[in-house]
This record gives sequence, structure tokens and C-alpha cells, in this order.
Amino acid sequence: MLLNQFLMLGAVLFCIGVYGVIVRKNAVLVLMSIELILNSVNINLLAFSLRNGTPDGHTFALYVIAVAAAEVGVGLAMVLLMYRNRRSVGLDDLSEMKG
Amino acid sequence: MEVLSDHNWVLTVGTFLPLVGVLIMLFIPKADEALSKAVAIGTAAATLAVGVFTMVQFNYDKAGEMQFVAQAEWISVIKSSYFIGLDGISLPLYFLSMVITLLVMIYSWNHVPSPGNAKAFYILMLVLQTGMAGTFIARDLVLFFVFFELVLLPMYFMIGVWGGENRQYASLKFFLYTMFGSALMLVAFLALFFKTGAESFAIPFLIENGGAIAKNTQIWIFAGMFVGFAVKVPMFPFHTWLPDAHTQAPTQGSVILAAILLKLGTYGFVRIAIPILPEAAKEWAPWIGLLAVIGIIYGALGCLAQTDMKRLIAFSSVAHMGYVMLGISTLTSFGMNAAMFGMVAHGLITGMLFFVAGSVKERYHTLEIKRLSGMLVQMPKLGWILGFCAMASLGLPGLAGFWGEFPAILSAYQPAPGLNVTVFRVYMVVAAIGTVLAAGYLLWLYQRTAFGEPTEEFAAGHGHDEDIHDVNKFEWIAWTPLLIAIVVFGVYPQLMFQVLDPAVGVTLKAFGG
Amino acid sequence: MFSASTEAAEVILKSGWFLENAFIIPIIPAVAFFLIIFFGKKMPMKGSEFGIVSMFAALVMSIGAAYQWIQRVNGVSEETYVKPIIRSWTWWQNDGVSLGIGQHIDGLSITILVVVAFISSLVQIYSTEYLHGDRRYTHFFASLTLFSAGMLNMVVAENMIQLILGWELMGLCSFMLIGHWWEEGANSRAALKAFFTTRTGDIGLLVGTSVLFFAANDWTQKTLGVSGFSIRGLSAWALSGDPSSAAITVGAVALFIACIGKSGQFPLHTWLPDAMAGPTPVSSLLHSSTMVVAGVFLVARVYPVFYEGMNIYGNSVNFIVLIGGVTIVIAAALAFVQNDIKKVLAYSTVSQLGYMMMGLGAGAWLPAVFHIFTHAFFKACLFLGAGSISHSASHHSFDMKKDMGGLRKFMPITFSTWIISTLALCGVFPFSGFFSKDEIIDNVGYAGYNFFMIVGLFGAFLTAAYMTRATYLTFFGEPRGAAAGEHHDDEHDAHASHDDHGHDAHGHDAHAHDSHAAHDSHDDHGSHGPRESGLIITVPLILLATLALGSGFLNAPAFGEKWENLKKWVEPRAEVVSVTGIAKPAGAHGETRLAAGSEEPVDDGHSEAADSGSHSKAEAGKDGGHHYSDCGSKTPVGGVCYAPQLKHAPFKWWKAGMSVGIVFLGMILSWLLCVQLYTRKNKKLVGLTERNKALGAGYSFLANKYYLDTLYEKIIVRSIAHPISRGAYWFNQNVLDGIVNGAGTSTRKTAGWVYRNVDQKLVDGAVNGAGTSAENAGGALQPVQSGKVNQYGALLFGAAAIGALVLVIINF
Amino acid sequence: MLSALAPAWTSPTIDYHALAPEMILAGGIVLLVLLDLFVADAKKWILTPLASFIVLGAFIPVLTLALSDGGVRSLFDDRYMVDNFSLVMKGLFLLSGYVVILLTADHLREGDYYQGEYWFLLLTSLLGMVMMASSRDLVSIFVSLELLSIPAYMMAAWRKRDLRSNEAGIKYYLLGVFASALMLYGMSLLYGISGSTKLVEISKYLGTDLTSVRALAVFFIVVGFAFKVSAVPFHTWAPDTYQGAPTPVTAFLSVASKAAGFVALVTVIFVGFPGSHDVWQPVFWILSALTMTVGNVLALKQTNIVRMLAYSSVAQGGFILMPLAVAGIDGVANSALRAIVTYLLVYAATNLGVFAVVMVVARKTRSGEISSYGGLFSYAPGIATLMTMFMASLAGIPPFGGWFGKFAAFQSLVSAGTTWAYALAIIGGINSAVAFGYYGKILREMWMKPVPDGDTTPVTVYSSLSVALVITSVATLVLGTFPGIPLHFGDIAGLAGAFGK
Repeated sequence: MLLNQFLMLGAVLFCIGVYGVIVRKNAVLVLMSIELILNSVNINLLAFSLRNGTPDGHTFALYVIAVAAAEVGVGLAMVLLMYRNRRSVGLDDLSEMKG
Repeated sequence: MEVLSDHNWVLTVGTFLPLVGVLIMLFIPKADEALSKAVAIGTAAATLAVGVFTMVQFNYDKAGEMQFVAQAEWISVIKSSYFIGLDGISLPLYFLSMVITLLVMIYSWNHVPSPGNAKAFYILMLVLQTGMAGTFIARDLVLFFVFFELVLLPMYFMIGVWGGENRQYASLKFFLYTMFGSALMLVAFLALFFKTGAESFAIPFLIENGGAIAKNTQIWIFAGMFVGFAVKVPMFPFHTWLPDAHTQAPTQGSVILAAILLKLGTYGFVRIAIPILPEAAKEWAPWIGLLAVIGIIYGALGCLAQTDMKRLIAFSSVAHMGYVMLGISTLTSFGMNAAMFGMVAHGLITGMLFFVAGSVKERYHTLEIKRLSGMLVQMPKLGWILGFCAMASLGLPGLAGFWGEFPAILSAYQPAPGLNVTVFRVYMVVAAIGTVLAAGYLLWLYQRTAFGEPTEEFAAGHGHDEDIHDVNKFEWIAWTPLLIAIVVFGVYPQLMFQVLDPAVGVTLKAFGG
Repeated sequence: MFSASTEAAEVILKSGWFLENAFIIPIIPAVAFFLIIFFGKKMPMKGSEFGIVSMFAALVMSIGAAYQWIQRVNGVSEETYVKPIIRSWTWWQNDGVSLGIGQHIDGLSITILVVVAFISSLVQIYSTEYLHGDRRYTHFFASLTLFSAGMLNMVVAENMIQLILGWELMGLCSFMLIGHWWEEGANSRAALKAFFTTRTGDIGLLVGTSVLFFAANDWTQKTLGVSGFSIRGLSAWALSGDPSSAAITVGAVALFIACIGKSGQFPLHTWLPDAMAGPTPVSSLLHSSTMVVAGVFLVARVYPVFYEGMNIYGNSVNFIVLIGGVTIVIAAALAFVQNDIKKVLAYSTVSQLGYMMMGLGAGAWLPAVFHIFTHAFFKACLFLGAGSISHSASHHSFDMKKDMGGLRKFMPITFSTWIISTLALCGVFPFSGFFSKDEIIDNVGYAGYNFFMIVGLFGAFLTAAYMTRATYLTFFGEPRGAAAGEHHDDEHDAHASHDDHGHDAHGHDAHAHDSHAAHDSHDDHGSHGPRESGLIITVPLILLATLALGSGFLNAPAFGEKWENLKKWVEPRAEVVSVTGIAKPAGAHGETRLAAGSEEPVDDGHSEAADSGSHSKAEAGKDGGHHYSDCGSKTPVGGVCYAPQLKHAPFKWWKAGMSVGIVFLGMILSWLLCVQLYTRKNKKLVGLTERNKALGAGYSFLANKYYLDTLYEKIIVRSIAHPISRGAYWFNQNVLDGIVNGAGTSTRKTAGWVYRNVDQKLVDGAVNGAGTSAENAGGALQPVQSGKVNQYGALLFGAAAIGALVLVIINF
Repeated sequence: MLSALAPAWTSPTIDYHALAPEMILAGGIVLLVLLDLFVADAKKWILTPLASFIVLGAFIPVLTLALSDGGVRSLFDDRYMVDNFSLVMKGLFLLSGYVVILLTADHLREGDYYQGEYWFLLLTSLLGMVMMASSRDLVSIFVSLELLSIPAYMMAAWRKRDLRSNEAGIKYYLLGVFASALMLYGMSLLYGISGSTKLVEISKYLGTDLTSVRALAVFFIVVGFAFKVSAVPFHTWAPDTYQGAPTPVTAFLSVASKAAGFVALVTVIFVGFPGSHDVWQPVFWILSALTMTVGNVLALKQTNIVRMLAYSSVAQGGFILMPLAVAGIDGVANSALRAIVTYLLVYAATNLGVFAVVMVVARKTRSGEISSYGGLFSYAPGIATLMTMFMASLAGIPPFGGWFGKFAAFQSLVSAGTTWAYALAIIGGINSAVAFGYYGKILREMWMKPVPDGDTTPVTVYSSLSVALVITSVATLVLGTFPGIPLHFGDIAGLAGAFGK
């Protein structure tokens, strides 16, 4: 099996996602980066599931996908809200509260 | 432990009765000050009555043993129980706390400091009373801790709300110091609990098994307790909260603080730290003694430097508690007796001094020693009372102060076996020199405030005449008992020694003292 | 010999109610004190009646006790140890051992009791007139009474703690009395100084007591069943050979330091002259029989401790003798240059105390005690006389040069009593001073301290001289200043002179202004010149003068053995008694006589001494011709003794004659000196003759030989009076006084510095610093909370990554 | 291919009694939504009591389960357990949920809230927590975590027009999701190396021997929950979110959701990773030390009460973490678990009370600044006294609940007896003293400062709020004076499958 390649792919996706979360100032992009991480997780799960020969991985992956969908829904709603209130989706504008 | 008396309800009642009064007072409208005062004083009086009953019932032949012992389930999971008792060491302080509270309340009848609100003021005093009394009867470390901490908040508010200009700083300082100390103390208690096999928090049990702890461990545990208690005493490096607290606190606060709260620390040493951890006590004794004598000289010097009467008295407390701690540090029955006697004496005398200072402040609206003079001309009675207290405070034989001071010095000549004699003899001499300094600052104070002619601003016909009146009715009622007590204990100290001595003997079993 | 002794019969000692209950004596005035405080103001005599009555009661009891004591002593043979009447009740306890309070009555305490009670009574009577109408009349009597109570308590004290009680009580009262007119800063400062100086000495008292207690306690508990505080115990212990020389020496030295402070010995004497700020009756009470005697009494009380501790008879100069000797000369020299009559007397007191100390230091126990006894009378008389003068003649001034002179005409009684007392003080035969002082000097020499004997003689010379000077200035010459009926007009003067009646005019008006009142009073008195005082003042004077004259005969070896009554009654006998039944409670008749003294022939005891006793003591016994007992380091097992064997110089007329001669020499020289000095200053050469008739022969010698005058002026005055005594005075004022005062101020300065820098900056600063630093830390951390989501994310992941890396590396 | 992998599937037997709380909640939620759809706006108030009844209704089976000593009820092949621990925590969640409803009731009347959705979200989040208490499987833990978090995101952003509320929501959301993503990654690794998602299995597999991968997995999971309990340095969201969100929501987040985080943490640690305590013990040591110190220090600076409370709750989290730093040592596990549960109970009671007071005062002063509390004692002594009580409790002063939480935590630390444990205990002690610095600030304002705007009209306390106040204050006092009670719960809260049992 090509386990290591899968894991590599997962790791790479993970890193890209993290990178995105950290550097992107645009809420939507950050959201997508997070999706990347989640997907890297899915890849891991599936790969392991295949290796371990247990269905748990698949089930887990399905749950993750479902939850991710819900999350994105909520996330986009919030971004929309933000855009409505301040005509921008730049995260740096969100610094009303600090210190 | 077998119950020596079937009256083992008295302690519980005597301790918690004030809280009942608080409950009642909660339903009194704030406007009706007289009523809340009356109720509060009534409660305190009732409490004192219970205290008197306790004294009557107390079996003086067995002063060394715990009496009125009551033990009930409390926090069974951590093996801590509601375990209280009274012996010769506790009795005087327990009773003193009741007396002082009542007197302070009477004094407050027409002396409620600004910003008024007598109801809250009296409620706080009642809560304080419970905390103080409880600390002296607790036989379980956790219980002790709870009572020990219980007094913090009321005193914090007393200073912070009814205090002087700089009250907020003072109150916070007081609080943080004590908090810090008691946190470490708590850790020490827990360590003790586990090192003795995690079986019980009961003091007698710990006394039995504490000695078995490895010496180094003991030293560390003792260190924790030391910080906790030393802050409260206060001993030399931890004393700086005291002058501020005393100076800023209202008269009532200062009196209670000086008379009772400081004793919680020393009591902790006598009751908990030393008997439970004898080995560590021996290791620590020289250092405690050192800090004590430093405190004596240091406090005296501090006094001489003061320009404010109340602050001077506050510093004198540092010096006097130094004598108490010196006595304790010798780990001999002489020293302990002296210390215990000194606690009560200091309570009476310094309490009295703060009363006087308060009344002076009320009349002259200042405590600047420079501006005060000729008090004896304008208020002979108050002046003489001040003189009397000063004399008592500098340890004049025939007055209570002497019996805390001289035996302490005496005891330092021959500390418990195993302690370095030379060191302690040096301490003795230093402490003896301290008595001279004490005479110095007190008489100096007295000469400058009481003698001579009144200064211009307060001389007759300068607008202060109606303020400057001699001792009034409530002051007499509040002070007379203290004054009498100072003389009586001074003339016939056996009254207290006969109660203290056996108990001290029991406490010092571990030292063959 | 013990076997023989143990079956020796128990001696039956007489006793009596007064002896058994002597402890009541101090209680009477103590009670009176409270009565005065609480009811005094309401009483017709403003509370003085309580004081007087109580003092008389005390006096009666003391005399009764004295009588019974004499009975007790006479009941047994010369050598028998007369057990004191000791009673003790539990006062406080420690470790289950009860420590007592009670009485320890023996010859010494009886003697002092009588003196104190007597003098106090007289002083109180005297005061009723002297302080009549004073603002704090009642307070004055309260303090006076408590003062006597303190002294009496100290005298009957059964143990050191009780003694300290009385000792400190006196300190307190002296503070109140000296500062009686505290409206004037000077007075309150003097009061403070007195209390503070004595208190400094008391360090020694506390330390010494502690040291002795712990050194002695085991032995005393084991042997006598009394605590290490008990005087009886201490005395026995000191002589038992048990004490380590270190402990007992330290203890003795410490105690003696306390005595230096209390008895105004050099160098702590500076408070005494200032103490004259108090009303004259106070001065007379303080300086005659109470306060300052306390120190001497303490030494005499636990004499064995000093005896062993200081190694008296050790043929080496010991601490006590040295201090005593120095004090004699220093003080006497100072007395020369005083213009304030009370200060002259004050310094003379100091110097007389010096005699007592020197005597005690040289083993002349009895003469010293005897000197306390006689000195009390004539010194009290002198002070009261001074008071009488200022009261009736000199407008309350004590300045001899300014306001006195020629008063002998106006106040004959005062004058005669004064003269008697002066002669007594100078030690002229047959006045009382002679018998006590000469005994001291004599014995000091006899004990081998020849140098100090000379010191003593020189002191006697000086004493005679300055007393003559004072007498001359006061009673002879022309009336000056107030004595001449002049008025003081400038306020300063009225203040400078210790103004007794300053408050009369506005008797009880609490807002009187001194200076003003002083003026009024002066005007009141201005109407008449000097006159004799009333009976209330003169009667005490006469009584005291009589005693000053007669009291010496109580112990006059000059007339042979049977005149040595005081020696018989007061001096404790050094006899070894066995303690049957270990640890009998104090006061129980636990002793039987061990060396069955009287039964044994003197020689036997003596011969035993030769081998068993330490040698010098043996010699002492021989020369003294007394029964010898081997008290001291060689006390036999199972036996104790309470007093060391003391030597007594046999009386020799030629010695007495010599010293009296010296005294007269001093008088004459001084007299001539005075005449020349003061009269020539007055330029009243006409008056010279009349005034100097009194001197008879000496007069022509003086008048004709004018060059003597220059001699006196140039040499004696300039060389002796001026350089030496002025030098001494300067030393006193600037160095010693400076040190005493300087100590105070410097301490205060240090205090200020410590408080400002250490307490406020260092200790407190640290605490507050901790608080602020916590705050600042908060400030430093706040940027982390930037509010930027990405940064939050970065932080989150960064922390995670770092943690992960660490873990990976660790667990690789 | 999956079918090939799938073993023969049999439908599980379901213990409905055990599931009753969850089912009642779920049913209630559905009912609520439907009602919200059909009820006229005028009658919308009916939803509030309904919501509270649902919560209380869900509490009943918890009680019955607790009383019926059926022992541990295991469902779904041990992936879902109903043991005493879960029951105690469920009780805690439901009750605090109820109090939050009380807090919200009046708040809703005023603000521009859509009641139906609000209750829906609140109850859903509660459901997630209740499930969390029983989850013993990575999947169910993940699901219930999201189930309690996602509604919380929305509630934080509830005030739609309010920028701060938005900001609070978005920050909370993004960081929350990010954190859970990290956690998921860790879970995936864990699954990969252990081959199962069942905690019990994992604990079997995770021996004491550690490879870097295992360490990594464990650590990422811990991080995920550390975020939930806002442990430093994963706390950054808390202050902003707490400040921005509506006060009742903040109360909910700072109590219930924090508690949920701890529940998850405890389950994972005690059931899943007992073997690998060499990894998590030092981690928790550092976390708790950092958390309480940084929390305290930052709190000292705050001027806004809610923000200060946010930092205070961060610091409190640090105290709760303390026992975990020693939980791995033999014999300490029980006392550690006990301490955590006890602390959570006391903390919940006190903190809810604090927020109740904050809401009462805010209604009058219309300000969140601490200075607005000036002179509260002079015109509202009752409220001020209650606040004093709560503050004292948070500061850990007897006889108010808080002291005992700390006591228990210290106790388990000291019982470990290692040097590190003592060090942490002393750090904790110092911090508890420092903490009074800011709790005291509020007391000082209330008692010692004058009224800022001189407006001394007495505050009005709505019925529901006063009920909340009574409940919380009584709880605080009783828990403090008779610490046996919370301790008892802590003691019986046996965690099935946990080590040391």
C-alpha cells in the first residue's frame, strides 16, 4: 500500500492549511484553509482505515465531512454578517477588542 | 479524647451566636441605627455571657487538658471534622476576644466613624468575633484555616471603608499579605496531613505523629506555616502592612487588630507549628529569636522616628510582639508562659492605647505629635489614662505588660536544651536594651503630647473648645474594664499563669519542658 | 563535728505579730494611694490625710516590728544566726513551680523600714504646708504615697521580682514627682531624664536577675525548696560554693550597674541634680531615704552575691569600691561650684552614697547600712531646711548667691537645725554622721584599701568645705536679693528659680499661665521680708535635727562593745546551719544550727577555721575577734549560711581624731575662703568684723595676714576650686551629660534614618515593588492580546508546534 | 471494497433509560422549533418557560439514573457510557443551563433577540455537553464537541447589528474550528497507530512506551481541549469573545462550555492515555502554571468587568488544571478527579452568580466598566453583599465555596508529594493571593468608592434574575460551609474505565 504517500499528502495539505490560516487576512480564505486541514485529516483517516482494516476510519471521515459542512455553513453565515455590518471581510478590521 | 465536661455545647454557641445576631440585624432597616446597635451590642453581651459561663464551668485543675470538647462530622472525605476544644492556652484569648468585641461595640455607640452606616459596621464586628473565637477553639487544621481566613474580609472592609485618607492602599496591603501567607500555610497543612499518613487533620493526632516526620521535611513544612503565621504576628520582614493598617484603620479596627488579630499568628505558633513539628521548631528557633529581637529594636527605632501618634503605637506593637516571639522561640515553659501572658497583656494595653489615640483624634482632629501638647491641661483624665497605658506598655512591674516582657527576657537566658545558649543570651541582652528604648519612645511621646501647655491652635478660645472635652460616658464604660484588667493582672499575675502554665507544659511535652 | 551538731537542740526564736505581718506595711500606703486617687479631691484635706495616716500606720507597724525583732535577737546568743521571718505566697507560677511574693524581714529591712516610714511621714506633713494650694495637690500626695509604698515593698521584698516591682514603682513615681510642674518643659525633661537614666541601669537589674536565677535555681530548689529569685536562696547559694565564678560575677556586676543608675553613682549620676526640678519635699524624700538609697539597699540586701561575685576582701580593687570612691570625689568637687542650694545638697548626696558604696565594696557592711540610717535624717533635714528657706525667706528661689545670705537672724530654728545637720553630714563628733562615716573610712582602710581610705578622708575634707561654703552663703553675710526683700521683676528670674508657688494665685484654674501667676505670688510675698516658717515646717526640722544629733549613738564603738547595738541587731551572723528535710517550703523552720555555735568554745571554731576556712577569712575572723564560721566556698555539706564573715575595724581614737581634724581643717579653710571671696566682692569691709567674731581667733589671723587672702584667691581658688572642680563640672556637663543626652538624640536620629531608608524604602519598597511589577508584567503581556485573529492563530499553532517538536525530539 | 471490510452488522440493544436525558433534550428541541414556527410573536414568551421545563425535564432522568444503582450503563459497544461521573457532570450542565435560561429570560425581553432560535441553540449546545459527558469514543467525542461548539459560535455572534458581537463570534469560530482541526489531526494519527477510536482500546494500545508519533497525537488532542478550556497560550479568543458576546452567553461559555472542555479532557486523559502520562503531565504542569499566572497578571490590568472576568475564568481554569499535572502518579488519580469535579461544581455556582450580578448592575448603570460599580454598597447593599460573596469565593476565601475548590486541588497536588507538585502548589498559592488584586478591585469600588454619577436609585431585580441569584448564592455558601457536599459528588463521580479505580 501507498500509506506513506497518503500520509505525506495529508501532512502537506495540513501545512498548507495552517499556513493559510496564519497568513491570510481574508476570512473566506481562512475558512477554506481550515477546510484543507479537515480534508488532510480525512485523508489520514481513510489511509489508516485501509491499513488497519477497520471501518472506524471511514465512519470518522464521514462524520468529519458532515460536521465540516455544518461548520462552513455557520462560518459563511458569520462572514456574511460581518460583511453586512462593515463592508469588508478583512480579519484585521476585527480588532475592536484587545489587551 | 474523653469529654471532660458535658457542657460541650458552650463553645459552639459562644462562637456562632454572633452570626445569629447578624441574621437578625439583616432584617433591621438601615435607617434604624439605634436598634441595630442595640441588637448588636445585645448579641455581643449574650456571647460574653456564654463566655463567662464557659469560664465558670472550666475545670481549672485540668487546665492542661482540652475541655468542652465537641467533635462532629464535617468533611469526612478528607478526614477533617468539626473538632473544637478549649484549654488553658485558648481560654484567655477566647475570652479576651469576646470582651474586646463588646467593649469596642459600646465605644462605637457614639463613635461610628464616617461614612456612618452603623448597621454594616456592627455586622462586620460580629462576623469578626466569630472568626476570632473560632480560631482559638479549633482543634482541626482545616477548621482552623477556615476561621483564620474568616476574619480577613471584615477587617479588610473595616479598614477600607471606615478608615483614613490612605485606607484603600492600607486595606489591600493588609489583605494581600495575609492571603499570601495563608496560602503557603495551607500547603504546609496539607503536606503535614499527607506526611502523617493522610489519616486526620485533628491537631492532637498530628501532634502524636508529627514528630515522626523526617527532619528536613519538617523544616520545609514549618517554613510554610512560619510564613503564614509570621505575617499575621507580624514578624520583622513581614511587618510593613501593620503600620499602614493600624494608622488607616478606624479606632475600633485598630483595637481589634491589635488586641486579637495579631494574636492569631502567635497562637498558631504555640498551638500548631511548634508542638506538631518539634524537630523543625528546634531548627527554626534561633532564627525566629533573631527576627524577634530585630523586631524589638527595629520596632522601637520605628517608634522613635514617628511623628504620628497612632503610627507610633502601631510600631510599638511590632516591638511588643517581638517579645512574644522571643519567648516562644526559647521553647521553654518560661518563654511560652511569658508569650501567652504577653499576648493578652499586649491586647489589653495596646488596645487601650489605640482607644485613647482614637479619642484624641476625635477631639483634636489630628494625631501629629508636634501639634499636640498639654493634653493634661485640657483633658486631665484622658491625659492620665494615656500616661497609665504608656507606663503599662513599657513594662512597668505591677502592670500587666511586665509579665509578658520580663519572663520573656529571662527565658532567653536559658533556652530549651539543644538550642545555642550563647546566641540566646545575646538576644536576652538586646531585648533588655529594647526595654529602655520602649521607655524612651513612650515617655517621649507622653512628654510631648501630655505635658506642657496646649499649642496655640488648640489653646482655649481658638474654636476647638467644644470638641475638646474630657473622657465621656461611653468611653468610661468601654475603658474601665481594660484599665482594671491591666492592674489586676499586673498585681496578681497568677490569675492567668495558673491557667496558662499547665497547658504550656502539655504543649512543650516534645521538648521535655 | 556534724554528728555533735545534729543533735544540738533547735533554737527557739521569738517572733510576734508585727514581724509575722510586716508585709502589710507596704500595702497600707498602696491602698491609701487608690483612696487618694478616687476620693482625694472630695476630702476636706484634699486627700493628704490618707497619705499621712497611712504613713503613720506604716511607721507604727515598723517600730513594732523593730521592737519584736530586737526581742528576737536578744533571745539568742551573740553568734547565733537569727533566721529572718520569711513568708511567701504564690504570685505566679511556671512549669508547676510557684514563684512567690511575700516578706523577708531581718535587721536590714527593719532598719530601712523604720527610716523610710519615719521620713515619709515627716515629709508628708511638711508638704501639706509647703504645697498648700498647689494645682495638683492631690496628685502630689497620691504619687508621694505610692512612692513610699514602692520603697517599703522593695524593703520587705522576699524575692528579686518583688524587689524589682518596688524598684520600678519608685522610678515611675520619681518621674511623676520630679515632673510635678510639667507645664515647664525643663521640669518634664528632667523627669524624663531621671526615669530614662535609671531605666538604662535597670537593664543590669533584669539581666542580673535572670543570670542569677538560672545559675541558682537548681541549687536553691534542691536545698531550700525556694526559687532562684528568693533573696534567702540567693544569699545561701552565693556562699555555698556551688556557683561558678563566671555566673555569679556576671550577675553581681549586672546588678551593680542597676545600682549605679539608681543610686546616682558615677557615671550615671547626672540625673540627680536635674531631679531638683521637683518640689523640695520630693527632693528630700528621694535623696534621704528612698529612691537613691535603693541601689545601696540592693547591694546590702543580697550582699553575699556581691561578696562572692566581686571577691570582696580579695585584696584587689573591686568594681564597687572603685565606683564608690570615684563618686565621692567627683560629686564633692561638683558641689563646690553650685549656686543652687539644692544642687549642693544633691551632689553631697551623691558623694555620701559614694561612701556607702565604697563601704559595701570594702566589706564594711554594717557601717554602710548605718550610714544609710544616719544620712537619711540629716540629709532630709537639710533639704527640708532649704525648702523652708525658699518657702519663707527667699521667694522660692534657691540661688544662694542671689537670693540668700544673713538668714540666721530671721530664721533661727531653720538655722540651728541646718547647722546640726551640717555638722552631722561633715562627720563631726558626736553627731551621727561621725559614727557612720568614720566607721566606713576606718573599715575601708582596715580591709586593706588604703588608697580608698585616703579618698574617703579627702572626701570628708571636701564635704566639710562645701557645706561650710553653702552655710556661709545662706545664713551669713548680708541678706541679698529676695532675702533682702527685693522683688524679682524680670520674668526670666522667676522662671529660672524653681518656682514652687507659681500656681497659687490661680489655684485650681486649669488654664493659669505660670509666668503671670509667678508675678502675682511674688507681689503677695513682696510685702514682707524673710521670716521663720510655720510649725508644720519647723517641727519636722527639729525632729530630724534631733535624730541627726542622736541617732549615731545606736552604734558607737567609740564607747565600747555594749554600744554596738546596731551591729548586734542588724548585722546577720555568719553561722552555718544545716538544712533538715530537703526542699522544705520557704519560711518553714527548716534549719537547725549546724556548727552549734554558742556551745562551742570560740577557739575550736577558730582552729577549725584555720584548716577548713579560706585563709584570708580566717585571718579576718581572728583579727575581728569574732566567732568564725567557714561560710563561703567551703560551706560544709548539708549546711548553708546566709551571711559572709565580716571584719570590723577596732575603734581607735587617734583615727577618729585625725578624720575630725581633717573635717575641721576643711571647714576653716573654706570659711576663710568664703569670707574673703564673697565679702570682698561685696566691698563691705566694715561688716567684716561683726560677722567674723563668730570665728574668734581665726579672725585676727585672717584680717591681719592679708597676703593669705591673695594666697587663697590665687592659689587655692584658682588652682583647686577653679581648674579642678570647674573642670570636673565641665566634664560632667559636656561629656557625661552630653553622652546621656547625646545617646537619646542619636538614637532618635538613627531611628529616623532606619525608618526612612530601611523600612519605607527597602522592606516596604520591596513589597510594593512586587505589586507594581505584577501590574507591569500585565502591561507587557497585553500586546500578545492584539485582537488580530491571525496572530491568535499563529500563537495557537506556534505553541502547539513547539510543544510537538519538543515531544518528538524527546521521544524520538 | 468497504462492504468487504465491513463485518456482519447487528443492530445494538439500546438502554433508553440511560439515554433518556439526551432524548428528552432532543425531543424538546424539536418541539421548541416547531412551536417557534407556529406561535404568534405575541405569544413567543411561552418559549422561555418551555425551554426551562425541557432542561428540568432532562434533569429528572439524571436523578433517576443516579438513584437506580444499576452501576455503569454501557451502550454502543462501550463507546457511550453512563457512569456516575457522567451523571454528575450532566447534572452540572443541565442546572447551569437552567440558570443561564433564568439569566437570559429578562435579557431577551429587552434586546433584539429571536427567542426561538436562541433557545434552540442553547439547548442544542446543552445536548452536546450532555453527550460529551458520556462519550468514550473519539468519534462521539468529536461530534459532541462540535455539537456544543457550533451553536455557541452563533450565540456569541447573537447581537447581529453589534460589531463587537460579530467580532466575538468570528474570532471564536475561526479559532475554535482551527483548534478542533488540529485536534482532529491528532485523532487521526491516534487512530492510525492504535487502530481503534475506542478510548479503552487506545489505552490498551498506548502503553507506557512512547514513540514520537504517539506523543504527537496525544499532544494535539490535548491542545484541542486546552483551547476549549482556554488554557494559556490557547486562551486568546476568550477575552475578546467574552467581552463581545451577550452577557448570558458569556456566562454560558465561561461555565458550561468550559466545564464541557474539562469533561472531555478528563475522559480522554483518564480513559484514553493513562499510560502516556510522561507526555501530558509536564504539558499540564506548564499549561496550568502559565494559565493561572498569565490570567491573573492580565486581569489586573482590565477596566471592563466582563473582560476582567474573562481573564479571571482563564486563571481559574489554571487552578482546575493543576491536579492533571500529577494525575498520572500512582494513587493520585482519584483525588485529582475528585478535585476537578469539585472545583467545577463550585466554580459553576460562583461564576454564574457573578454574571447574574453583572447583569443586574449593567441594567442600571448601562456600562461594563468596573468604575461603574462605585458606591454600589451605598445604594444596593444586598447586591453588593452578594457580589462580595462571589468575589470572595473566586478569590478562595472561606467560608465561600471557592476556597474548597482550591483546597481540593492543592490537596491532590500535595498528595503526589513530588517536588514538581509542591512547586506548582506554591505557584498556585502565590497566584491565589495575586488574584485578590483584581477581585479586591471590585470590592473596593463597591464599598469604598463614591457613586460615579451620583445616581443612587436602587437597582431593580427581575424575578427570574433574583431566582438565579438565590440559587447561586445559596449554592456558593453551602458548598463553602459544608464542603462535604461537592466533595461527595466528586468522590462518587467514578469514571468508568479510568485508571486508578
